[in-house]
Amino acid sequence: MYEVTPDVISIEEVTNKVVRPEAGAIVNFIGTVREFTKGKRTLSLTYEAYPAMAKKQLERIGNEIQGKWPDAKVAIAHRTGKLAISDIAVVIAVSTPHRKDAYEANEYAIERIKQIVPIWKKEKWEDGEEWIGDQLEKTNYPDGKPEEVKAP
Amino acid sequence: MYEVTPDVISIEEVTNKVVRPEAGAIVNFIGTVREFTKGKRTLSLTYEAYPAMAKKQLERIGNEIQGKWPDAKVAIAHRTGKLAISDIAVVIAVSTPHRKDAYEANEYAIERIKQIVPIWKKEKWEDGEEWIGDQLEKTNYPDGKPEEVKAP
Amino acid sequence: MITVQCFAHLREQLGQDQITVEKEKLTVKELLKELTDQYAIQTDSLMVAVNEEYAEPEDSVTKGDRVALIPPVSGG
Amino acid sequence: MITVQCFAHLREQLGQDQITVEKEKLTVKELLKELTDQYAIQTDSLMVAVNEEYAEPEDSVTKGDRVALIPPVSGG
Repeated sequence: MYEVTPDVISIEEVTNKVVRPEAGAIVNFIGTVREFTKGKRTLSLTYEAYPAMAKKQLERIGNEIQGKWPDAKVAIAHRTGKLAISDIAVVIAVSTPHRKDAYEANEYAIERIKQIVPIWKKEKWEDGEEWIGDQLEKTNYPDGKPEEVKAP
Repeated sequence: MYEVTPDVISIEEVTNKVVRPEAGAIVNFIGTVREFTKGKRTLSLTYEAYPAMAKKQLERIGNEIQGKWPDAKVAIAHRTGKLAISDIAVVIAVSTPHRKDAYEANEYAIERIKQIVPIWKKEKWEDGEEWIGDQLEKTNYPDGKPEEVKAP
Repeated sequence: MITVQCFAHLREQLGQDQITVEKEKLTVKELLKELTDQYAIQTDSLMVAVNEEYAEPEDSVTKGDRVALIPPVSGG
Repeated sequence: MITVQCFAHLREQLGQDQITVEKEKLTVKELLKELTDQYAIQTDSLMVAVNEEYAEPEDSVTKGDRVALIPPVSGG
């Protein structure tokens, strides 16, 4: 149900993992590579993962969701490697008997992915490239390390 | 972008209609036929539409979304005819630059579909069948007409 | 003559997918009254669509318009 | 010897995907201090994972554990 993969992600395939007779609603989140962020043009993204831990953390998110929405079933696939504009980086599928829960649990999953799953993205622009530094997508590491770091 | 069809709906196909470089987030809602509702087992559903008007009302929902979330792009497909358990009845895809809007606009779309789009479902159970009578899925028409109807 | 399309339980109840009223022009409200008298259907929870848009009771319906009775919807 | 995996900007900065500390057992906090001294990396915003779980400063790290430095993540 949880996958970190260098291969193209199929929305249908991830969705099919959560289809079941008890479910009447499935909500998917599909993260794609956006061309412009705050006016700056992205050429490509590269995702690097710590695969074994990333899979474990995705499972943890699934367990957290099970605790909060016991009727939900979750599947997540996150891609690694170099992605072009509009390529799919992540697919989250959540099925529930009733739709409200599916929206909520799905949004919870993407928030948590951005907090705890060891996957990093490097943005490539026309004038350079940088590792993106925090899960809120607000900080860049212009010289390859977090800005807020002080000498220990 | 808006379709009412007797054919099987492809999630990928509906999703692909909203993929674009400006979007970083796509949220899908996929309505599937649920087997049990309040303990009662459904064998199949039949959806009947007033196709020309249903398409027009789906377009209206798209326009409403454009007004509320100007950056959103929406595609909707609703199936008609006889559906088995877990078959897809409806797919809504919404793409936006940022994910919060995609969740909100998508949920708005399904709420509005249940209010204004002239499509009706007939549930078939082991002991009979009934047209489902209101958009909140709370009222059945046990004798083929709304319970609350009084003589005019 | 005005032709009125019917769907779902109404279609089944009437045994036909359209019914007619021998008028050239009338309001939505008058149309519903005619249908009630002629076909013994209960119209309290029905909406009327004229040319694929929901119509108000005082809107007028003219011969040639595409008219339909819309029971509470249950798609999605 | 404890082997520590590195990712993303850290991997590029160090020019290698793992670094080592000549210890048999120490705490996460001590490990970070060792790495700072030995490799001149800044560790304030780094988390440490031990056997694929996030570890606390007082947790212990033993030779044979799978250890990794986790910069702030940016997946999704």
